[in-house]
Amino acid sequence: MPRKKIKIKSTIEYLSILDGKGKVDESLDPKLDSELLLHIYRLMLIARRLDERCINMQRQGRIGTYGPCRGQEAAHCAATVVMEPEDWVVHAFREPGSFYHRGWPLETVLKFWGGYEEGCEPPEGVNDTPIAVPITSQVPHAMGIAWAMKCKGENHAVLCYCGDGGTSEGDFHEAMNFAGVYKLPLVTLIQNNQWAISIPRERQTASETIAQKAIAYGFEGIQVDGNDPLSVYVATKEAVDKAKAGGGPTLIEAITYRLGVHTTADDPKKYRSDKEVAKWEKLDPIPRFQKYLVDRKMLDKASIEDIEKGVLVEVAAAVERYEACRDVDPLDCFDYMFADMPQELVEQRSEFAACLEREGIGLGH
Amino acid sequence: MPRKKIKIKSTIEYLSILDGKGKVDESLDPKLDSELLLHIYRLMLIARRLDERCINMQRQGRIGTYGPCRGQEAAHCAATVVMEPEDWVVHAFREPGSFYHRGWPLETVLKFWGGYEEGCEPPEGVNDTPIAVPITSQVPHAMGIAWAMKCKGENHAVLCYCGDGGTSEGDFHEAMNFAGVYKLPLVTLIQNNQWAISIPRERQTASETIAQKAIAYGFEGIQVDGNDPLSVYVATKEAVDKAKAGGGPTLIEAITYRLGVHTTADDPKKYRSDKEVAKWEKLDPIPRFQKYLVDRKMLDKASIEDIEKGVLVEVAAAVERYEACRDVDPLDCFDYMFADMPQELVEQRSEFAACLEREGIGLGH
Amino acid sequence: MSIIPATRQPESNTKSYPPSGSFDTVADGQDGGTSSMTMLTMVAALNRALDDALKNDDSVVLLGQDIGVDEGVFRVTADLLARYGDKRVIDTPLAEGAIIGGAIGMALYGLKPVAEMQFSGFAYQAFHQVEQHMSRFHNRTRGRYGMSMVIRMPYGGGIRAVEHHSESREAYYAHTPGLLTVIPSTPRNARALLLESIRHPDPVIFYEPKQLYRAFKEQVPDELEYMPLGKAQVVREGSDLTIISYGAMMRPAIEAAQDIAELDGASIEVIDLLTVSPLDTETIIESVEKTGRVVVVHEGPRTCGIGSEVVARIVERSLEYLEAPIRRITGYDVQFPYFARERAFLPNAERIAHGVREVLAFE
Amino acid sequence: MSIIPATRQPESNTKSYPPSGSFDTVADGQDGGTSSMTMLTMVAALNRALDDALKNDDSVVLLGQDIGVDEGVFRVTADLLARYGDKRVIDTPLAEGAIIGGAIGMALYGLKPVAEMQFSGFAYQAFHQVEQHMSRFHNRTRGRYGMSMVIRMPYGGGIRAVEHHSESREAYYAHTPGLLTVIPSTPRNARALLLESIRHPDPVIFYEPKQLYRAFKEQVPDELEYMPLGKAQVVREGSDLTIISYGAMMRPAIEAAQDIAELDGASIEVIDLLTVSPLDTETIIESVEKTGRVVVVHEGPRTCGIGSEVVARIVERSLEYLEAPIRRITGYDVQFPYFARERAFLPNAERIAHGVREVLAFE
Ligand SMILES: Cc1ncc(C[n+]2csc(CCOP(=O)(O)OP(=O)(O)O)c2C)c(N)n1
Ligand SMILES: Cc1ncc(C[n+]2csc(CCOP(=O)(O)OP(=O)(O)O)c2C)c(N)n1
Ligand SMILES: [Mg+2]
Ligand SMILES: [Mg+2]
Repeated sequence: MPRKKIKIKSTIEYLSILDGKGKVDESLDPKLDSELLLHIYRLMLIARRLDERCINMQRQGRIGTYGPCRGQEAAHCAATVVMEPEDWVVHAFREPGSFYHRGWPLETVLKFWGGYEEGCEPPEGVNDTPIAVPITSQVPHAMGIAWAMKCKGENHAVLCYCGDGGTSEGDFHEAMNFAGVYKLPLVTLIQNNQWAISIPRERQTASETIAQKAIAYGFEGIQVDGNDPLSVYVATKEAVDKAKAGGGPTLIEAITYRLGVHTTADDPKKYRSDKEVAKWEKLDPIPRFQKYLVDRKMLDKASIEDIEKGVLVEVAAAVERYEACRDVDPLDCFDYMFADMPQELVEQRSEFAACLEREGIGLGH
Repeated sequence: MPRKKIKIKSTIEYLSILDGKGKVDESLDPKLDSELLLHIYRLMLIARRLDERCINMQRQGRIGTYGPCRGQEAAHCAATVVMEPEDWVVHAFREPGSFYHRGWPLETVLKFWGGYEEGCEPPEGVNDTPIAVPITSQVPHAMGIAWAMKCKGENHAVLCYCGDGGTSEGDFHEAMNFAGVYKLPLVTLIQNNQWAISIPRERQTASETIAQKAIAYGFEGIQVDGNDPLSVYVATKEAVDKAKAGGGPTLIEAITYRLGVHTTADDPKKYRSDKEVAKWEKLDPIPRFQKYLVDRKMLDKASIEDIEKGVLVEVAAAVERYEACRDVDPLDCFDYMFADMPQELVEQRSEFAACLEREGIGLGH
Repeated sequence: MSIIPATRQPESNTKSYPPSGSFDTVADGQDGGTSSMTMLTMVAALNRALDDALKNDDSVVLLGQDIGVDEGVFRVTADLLARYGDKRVIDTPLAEGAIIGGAIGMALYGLKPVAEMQFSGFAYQAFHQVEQHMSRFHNRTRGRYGMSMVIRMPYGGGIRAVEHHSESREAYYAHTPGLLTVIPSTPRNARALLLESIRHPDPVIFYEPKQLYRAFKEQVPDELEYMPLGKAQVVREGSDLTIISYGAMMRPAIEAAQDIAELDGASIEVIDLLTVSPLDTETIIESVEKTGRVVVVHEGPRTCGIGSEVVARIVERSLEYLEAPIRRITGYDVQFPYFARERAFLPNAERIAHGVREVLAFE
Repeated sequence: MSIIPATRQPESNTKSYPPSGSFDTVADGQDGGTSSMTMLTMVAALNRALDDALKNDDSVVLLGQDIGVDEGVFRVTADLLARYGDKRVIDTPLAEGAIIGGAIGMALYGLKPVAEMQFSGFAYQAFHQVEQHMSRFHNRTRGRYGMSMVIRMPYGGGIRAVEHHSESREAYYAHTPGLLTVIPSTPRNARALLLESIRHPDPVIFYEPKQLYRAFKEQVPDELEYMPLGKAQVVREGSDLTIISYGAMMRPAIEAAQDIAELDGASIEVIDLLTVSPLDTETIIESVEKTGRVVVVHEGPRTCGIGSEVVARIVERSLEYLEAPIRRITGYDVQFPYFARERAFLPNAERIAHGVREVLAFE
C-alpha cells in the first residue's frame, strides 16, 4: 500500500450564536423559553455580584484568597442549567453560578474561600462535587461517576468543568481515554479563559484548538463562544442529550476570558497587557445577553433593575449567613476523618482537646 | 458566526513500502545501500535468535521472567539505526536489537532479565537509557533529554519507544504536550503490537489510530507498517531529520504484532485466538525482508546461512559471558545509591555485611 | 478477637475468626463442627473473598488491568468476569490514575469499587488521587460522601521479578491520614480481612504479600468470615521478648521464634499487626509490658517505616518497661535489589533470630 | 560545622557557615570583618541562591509553573528570566509529572535542573517519577548516570491558604531510598543549603517552609556560602532536655526553649535537623546522651513521620540514657484543616513548652 492519508471520523466544529455585540444568528437561535433565559441571566448576575462582593471581602480580610470568575459567567452558568437533579456536576473552582443553581446555598462559596470545610459540604439532596483544588484531579471522578451510571444502567449524565491549563495534566488524558473506551455519558467543558495563571493558552499546548484533543480519544469535540450563553447552552444540551442516548462523551471548549486576577494573590499586570483585557471587556457576556433579552422583550429597564436589586439582596443575605457561621470548633477536624474513628485518633483528639483548653482556644478562636 | 467546521493542520498518513509478501512498492522504495540493509537484517536476526535463546534459558531457570520481542524486530531495529551516536535512544523493554545496535553488549539483555542491575548499566561512551519497567515513565525522560538538547542549542534528536498500551498513561500525554509546546527534537515510536498483556488495542483507546493522538499536541503523526523495515526506517529518518532541522516532534505508530507471550509468565491463550496469531505469523517481518534482500541480490542462500551462523555464535558467546558474570556481591546494593554515601547507609551497609558473613552468603550466593 | 461492629454485621452466615495462636491451619469443622472448610492458597482465598463480595453486594465492582479476561496476572480474579459480567468485573486501559480516580467517582456515586493495582510499585502513578481524594473526600465533605473503596495491590519481594515488582512501601499509606492499610499473612485472614475491607465504610489499602500467594494452604471456612480492621493478633504467646511483624515476614518471624524457643529456651511472643494503620497500639503495649524486649520486622525501608512508628509508640507509652533497645530488622534504605541479590537482601529467620538473641542478651 | 567535601569545593569565594547558636542574625562583617552582608527574607535569600547558581554554573536550569514571566507565585524566581533568558528559566505547562520527568531527562543529559513544584501538595502528580526514577537512576545504572537535580517546593501551614496548600509530608521523601530531603529554617541557611543542594551530585528534595518566606530577615553574606547536607545544627545549647525540630517549627521550638529557661530555669538544647534524610544521627545522639530527655516537633502527621524515626534511632543507640518517654508534638493524623482552623491546629510555642514541661517532670 502506498503512503496515504488516513480519514479520521471525528470533526471539530465552532459554534457561535449571539455575537460580541449581542446580535443573534437567527438561523441558529435555539429560541429558549423566557423562564430559562431569565434564569440563566439571573444566575450570571448572581455570579458577577457575588464575585465582586468576594473580592471586597478578601480586601477586608473577611475571607482569604479568592479566585474570581468575572467574564466566565456564561461559560459555566449556561452549561449547568442543562443538568437534571439526578445528573451530576463535577466542579473545578471558578463556577459559583453552578453551585448556586444546583442548590448549594450561596454562602458555600464564601465558606470555601473563607477557610471553612463547611464550604465543601454538599447540602442533603444535592449531588455534585465541591471545589477541587488540584487542577484536573476532578476529571477522573467525573469519569468514574459516569462509569457508575453506566454500570448501573442509569440514564443520567455528568457535566465536568476544567480549565485550559488543566488539559495539560495526565489526569485529563487518562479520564478522557477511559470515557472514550467505555462510551461514558460524560460532558467535559473546558473553560478556556486564555490563561493558566501567567501561562497563555498558546504556551499551554501547541494544538490549534483544545476541542481537537477529543480526536485523540475517538469522540467529538466542539469549540463554542463561551461568552455567549446560547452557544454554551446549545452545545451542552446536545452533548448531554447524546450522552443520555448512549452516544458517549463530548469535549466542549468554551472560549472565554478571565477578566480579573487569577486569584486575589495574583498580579496579572506582570504577564498580560491592559489592551488585551480591554478587548475582552468588550466581549463581556452579561451586557450582550442583556441586549438579546431586551431585544426579545424579555427584559426592560424596570425588570433589569428588579433583578439587580433581588440579586444584591440575596448576596447580602448570603454574606450575613456566612458571618453568622464562623464560630467553628477546631476540634472537629477529627470528626469526619473516618466513618468509623480508630482508637488512635480518639486518643489524639483528646490530646488536641486538652491543648485547646489549655490555650483557651475554643469556638470562634 | 454560524456553526462551522474547524480546519486542523495536522494530517495523519499511512506508509507501507514492502508488503506482507515481500513485494516492494517501487515508487516508495528508499533504495538504501546494501550495507545498511544487511545491518538491519542482521540486527533483526540477532533480536530473533537472542529472544529464542532467552525463552529457553527462562525455561531452564537460568534467567527469570522474560518479555520477548518476536514479531517486532522490524519495528525497533529499523528505527534505531537512524540514530547517530550523539543522539539518544530511550528504551521501553522490548527492544533487544536496539540495545545491541547502540553498543550495549548482547549479554546486557540477559543480565537484565537474569535479575542483575548490571543489565541496566550503559557501557562507557554509549548514551541511551536502560529498560524502563514502569510503562510510559520513560517518555518524559526522552522529552527532557530532547529539551536539554534544545536548551544547549545542540543539533541532536531523541528516539523514544513506547507501547500501544503505554499511550493511555498520563505520562504519554504530558510528555507529548511539552514536546509540542517546545518543539522538541523528539521522535516517539509506538510499537503498536495490538495487545497490552490481555487488553486489545480497540479496548485500549477509542481513537481509530494511535497516530492521530498527535493532533492533540499540534504536531504530526504517521502510521506505518511496523513489520516492514523500510517503512519504519523511512518514517523514522524523515522524523529525525525534521527534528534536527528544528521542525519539532513526530509521533510514529508502527503497526506490528507480538507473536509470542507477553512475558514467560503469561498465557495468551486466555485472551486471544490462535487464528489471529496465525494471521500475523504470515506477516512476520524477517522472511519478507529476506525476500526483498534476495530479490535485490543482496542476499543468497550462502550468505543467509553465513549470517545465521554468525548470529548464533554471537548469541552463544553472549550467553557464555552472561554465565561468567553471575557471581555478584549482594552487599553492593548499597554502593551506587548515592554518589556521596551518607553515614547512615555506611552503617546499614556494615550491618548487612555482618549478616551476610554470619549467614555465609557471599559472592555467587 | 472478632469484634464486628453491629452496624456492619453481615446479614447471615457470619462466622467469627477463630482464636489465634499460630499459623497452623484449622482442622475441618473444628470450631463448632458445623461449618465446612476448604484448604486454600492465599490467591484462592482472596478470589473467594471477591466472589463472596460480588455475590452478596450488588454495589461491589472490581476494576483493574487484566483482571477480567486474563483473570489477573496472579489469577486472583479467576472466573469472576465469567460469573459477574463486564459491568462488575472491568478490564481497564493502562492508566493507574484513571483506575483510582474513576473508582473514587464510582464510590461517590454509591458503588463499592475494589480496584487492583497490578503491582504496588505502579501505584505511584495514582498516588495523587489517593492522597488528594481517596483519603480526603469523607472529611472534605464532612461525612456527606463516603469513600468506601478498596485498592488491592501485591507488594514485596521473593518472586524473582524485575525492578518495581518487589518493594514494600506500606509506610507511604500509613503516613497518609484518612486511609486504613491492611496486610494479611495467611489465606484465612486474607479472606476475612478483604471481606471486612470491602464492607468497611472507609477507604482501605489492601497490601497483599505476593510471596505468600501460593506459598502454603490453609483451611478457610466456606461460610462468610470477617475479621475486624485495626486489630493485631498475638499469634504466639511468650514472655521474654516480643517480635512484631506482618505480611510475608510473619513466616520467618515465627520460624525464628520457634528456633529460639527450641535452641535457647527463651519464650518469644509474636504479634501479627494485620492492619499497619491504624495501629493496634493496645495489643503491642500489652505484650511489651509483659516481655520488656522487642524486635520489629518488616521488608520495607527502615527510615520512617512502620517499625519506627511501633518503636515511637512503645516509647511514649511504656518506656519504663523496656529492658533493652528495640531492634528493627528491616529492608535497608536502598532500592530493593534486582532478584539475583534479593534472597540475600530479604530479612530471613536466621537474621531475625540473631537480632532476637542480641536483644535478649542485652543487659 | 562546614565540612564541605573536597570534591565539591567551589572554585572561589566560599565562606563557611558561621558557628551556630541561635536564630539571631549575624551582624554585618562580624565573622572575619571582610565580607559584606545583606538583610534578606528567605524568599530573597532563595532567589539569591538561584541567581548564584545560574551565574556560576551554565548547566543549571530552572523550570516550573509560572516561574518565568510571573517570577513564581511567591516571587522566589524574581528577575531570573530577565537575567538568564528562557533557555535557563523555563515556564512550563501545567503538568507536574512532565516537569519532574523532563527534569530527569535533563539531568541524564548533564544539565542540573532545579524544578519548582508550585506547592508540595501538588507534587504527588509527579510522585511516580520521583520514586521510580529520580531516586533510582544513579543506582539503576550503577553510577553511570548521575541524578544531580533539585525539586524545590513550598510546604507547611500558616499562610491562610486553601486545601492542599498547607501540608507537610517530608516523610514520604525520607522514606524513599535514594533522595536527600533538606528543610531550611532561616534565610541564611536556606541560601547556603540550596546552593549546596544544587551542586550536590545526588537528587535533593528541597522543602521550603513557606510560612517563613517573609516572616523575618537575616544577614546573608554576599559571597557564596555553602552548608553541608546531612548535618544538623545545635542552635541552642542546654543540658536538661533536647528539642529536635526543623523548618517552620524551629521558631516556636526556640521560643518555647527560651520561655522555659526564663520561667522554669531549665536548660533546653535545641537541634535544627536541616536535613531530615539522611538524618544526622550523631548530633542527635550526642545531645540526647547529655540531656536524657527529648521532645520532637514537626508539622506533618505523626504516624511514620520524621519524629518516629528520630525516636527509633535514639532508642537503638541510647536507650539507657533516656530518663523520660520522648514526646512527639506534631500534626495529628488528620487532614490539615482549612485555614479557619489552622491556627489552632499548628503546634505553637505554648504547646511545645507544655510538652517539654511534662517530659521534664517525668520521674
Ligand atoms: C495539580 C496542580 N498544580 C498546580 C496548581 C496551582 N494552580 C492553581 S490554578 C492554576 C492554573 C489553572 O489554570 P486553568 O486550568 O487554565 O484554570 P483557570 O485558573 O484559568 O480557571 C495553577 C497552576 C494546582 N492547583 N494544582
Ligand atoms: C505503570 C505500569 N503499570 C502496569 C505495568 C504492568 N505491565 C507491564 S507490561 C504491561 C502492558 C504494556 O502494554 P504495551 O504498552 O502495549 O506494551 P507491550 O507489552 O505490548 O510491548 C503492563 C500493564 C507496568 N509495568 N507499569
Ligand atoms: Mg485558564
Ligand atoms: Mg502493546
